[in-house]
Amino acid sequence: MKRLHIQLIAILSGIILILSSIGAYLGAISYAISALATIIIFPAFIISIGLLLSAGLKDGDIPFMGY
Amino acid sequence: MIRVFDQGIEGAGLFMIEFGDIVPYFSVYTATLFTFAIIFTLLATFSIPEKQMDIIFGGDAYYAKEIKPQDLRFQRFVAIACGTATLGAVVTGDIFNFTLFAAMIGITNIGIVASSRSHHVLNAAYQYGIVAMIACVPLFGGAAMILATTGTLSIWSLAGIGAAPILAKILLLLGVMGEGMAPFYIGKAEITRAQGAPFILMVHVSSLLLFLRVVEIILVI
Amino acid sequence: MIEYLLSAMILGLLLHGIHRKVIARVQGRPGPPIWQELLHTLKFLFKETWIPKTASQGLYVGVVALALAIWSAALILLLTGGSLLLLFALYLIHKIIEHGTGLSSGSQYSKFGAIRSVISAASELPLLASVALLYLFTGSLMISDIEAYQVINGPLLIPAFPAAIALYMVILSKIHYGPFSIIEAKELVSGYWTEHFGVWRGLLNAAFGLKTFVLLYTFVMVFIGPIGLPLTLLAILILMITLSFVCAVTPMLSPYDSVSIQTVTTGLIAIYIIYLGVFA
Amino acid sequence: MISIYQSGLIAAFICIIIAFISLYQETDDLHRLILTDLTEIMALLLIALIATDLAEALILPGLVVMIAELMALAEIYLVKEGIQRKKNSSALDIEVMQTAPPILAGILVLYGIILSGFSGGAVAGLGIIFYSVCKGSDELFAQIETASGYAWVAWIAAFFIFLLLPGQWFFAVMIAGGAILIKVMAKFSLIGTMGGDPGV
Repeated sequence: MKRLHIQLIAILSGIILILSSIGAYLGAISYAISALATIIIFPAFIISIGLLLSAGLKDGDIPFMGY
Repeated sequence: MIRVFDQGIEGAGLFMIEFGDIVPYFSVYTATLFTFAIIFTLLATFSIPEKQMDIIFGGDAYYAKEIKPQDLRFQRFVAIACGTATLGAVVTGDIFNFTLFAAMIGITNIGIVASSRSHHVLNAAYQYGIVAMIACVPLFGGAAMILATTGTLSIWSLAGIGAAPILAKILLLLGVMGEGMAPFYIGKAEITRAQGAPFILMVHVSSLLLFLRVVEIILVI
Repeated sequence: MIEYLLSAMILGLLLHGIHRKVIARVQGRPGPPIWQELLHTLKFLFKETWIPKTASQGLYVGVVALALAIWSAALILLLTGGSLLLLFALYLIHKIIEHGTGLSSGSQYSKFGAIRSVISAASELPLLASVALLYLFTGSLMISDIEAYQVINGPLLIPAFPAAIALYMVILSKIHYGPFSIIEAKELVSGYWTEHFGVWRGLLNAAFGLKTFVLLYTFVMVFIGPIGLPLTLLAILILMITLSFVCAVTPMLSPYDSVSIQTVTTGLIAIYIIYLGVFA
Repeated sequence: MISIYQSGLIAAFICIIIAFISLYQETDDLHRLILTDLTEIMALLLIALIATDLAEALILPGLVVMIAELMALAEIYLVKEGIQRKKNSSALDIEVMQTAPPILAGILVLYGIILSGFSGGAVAGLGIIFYSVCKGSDELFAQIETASGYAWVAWIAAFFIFLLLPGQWFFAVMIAGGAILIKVMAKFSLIGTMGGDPGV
């Protein structure tokens, strides 16, 4: 995945999360829908943030096999 | 929030489909189980299996076993069938349908375990299959006893009455435990040596979701 | 929502840090600073990350997302006073995630961790026993009902003491460095999450921080009742420290002993439930 | 006061206990497989105790599921034990089997078509069994399967006609009758194809 896509996902999901949270407080969105949206989008948000911070994104490798 | 069946067991009712007195219903609880069944079925459908690491004995060298996708076609098919049976089991509103789905999960679990060619694994699959078959007796027996004493099999009609005999509930639970024994047989069969993680995971998913659903049914009826 | 999740996650990671600190002090070591686990998680996020070529890619990433999703769902469930049975379901799905984490990479170590997680299915049974006992007392499994019951009748900790022990065992079996953590034992390198490195490891760490917080919070909510946020947090802290003491002074059990102790506990509670159901 | 249902239940449980004890004592894998079939019948017994029309509706799917499990297990047993089927020469290698089949099979199929429906299918199927037992059947299997599939579709289509266009009921009955004839015939004739083919 390109860093640009990850950035887009992070920003988009972050905005949705904050909006749903605010919406639930103001009563614009029902609590259940806000909760559902949060549960679904939260992993995408956190994973994309994590990948944004990571030092390098490359192809796979043969993993460490022990001693 | 309106609670399904006026019982504080599984949260709000979301929606239901009425077929006469057989009512498949989604509560928060069953909808969650349904969602997870779908997620894991999709994972089994679209994930490639992992490549097993093998160490050449007596040396430092190791290599990754290559597995061609067509080798795992049967296992993938059975895993998807298992996921579909699980979907049925977690939403159905009829106890007999539930037992049938449970038995189907048993069959597909046998298939997933048995699709490995190793003799050891086949042995475990065979023993598990016998347990799953025996478990049909309490499973169907429990459902039949509920029908005979109450005259209906619809969870919707039975909910909250407390008419179902306790023996039938125990039999139902025993049956599901027998059908969902597969994970233990996987452990027993040292499935670490078999490949196809997303499919083997399906065994675990189906038996746990089946167990969760039967706990709900037993508490509700 | 998001603010609850993030703060619970950070609190959970801090609890992990306190856990390590207490264990170290009991064992006469200085131990790491209490924000060590937080730094640890952040460190992993800045590492180079990829998906191993041998892994089942969808599953490898999927389990991380699912781990985050189920524990955020569990936290929201607690906040809205949802069903305890659903919490039990989410806890069982956590087991599937452990299993999937181990199986998804091709490594033998992580697969052994996954197989051990299957065998230690006995660690779920005490939770079921505890849920059943609570149902006998309150007649409802909704956490909001249980809280309402406790406001009227006082904490459930005293009448439903065996259930509290069962839940305590459950939390103990999922905590790091505990007597029952056979699935991440050091003879398996790190057990089921050996192959999840970099960002994946960091996020799993974060999800498990959330898990620790949720489980402790459940204990306080279900057995002590609504006592306000500061007191709840204090109760969680005390609970965590008692758990750390247990972890510090008990060795890790062998898989066989671990499973048999959990099974025996469940059996005893089941006998108590039958006794209550029949005679009381 | 013990009702008839309860006494039946007690009898069924005694049978189940006996079946389980036998299963517990048996160690040979193949014998255990056969004994599991015995315990399965006990499950049917429990269902049959309901003694209403519903019992029949429940026994059929239960039976199907159990037979599916039994067949899966039998297949695993064969693979597990490495049992290969040997191709045995036909025991009934006599001259009349070379010449008579077309005539007899033709008569049976014709009579089956005249009977039509389920019993007609059975008679016609018997004819095809006879034919394929005698003449051998290498590629017949796939063809019969195909015919059976189309018949199934036609049968379902007939039901839709019943539901959607009740006025055309006679047409639908004809389609359904013909389809069930072909379907039962195909099912029966599969037994015939199993005789000589080592792969089936």
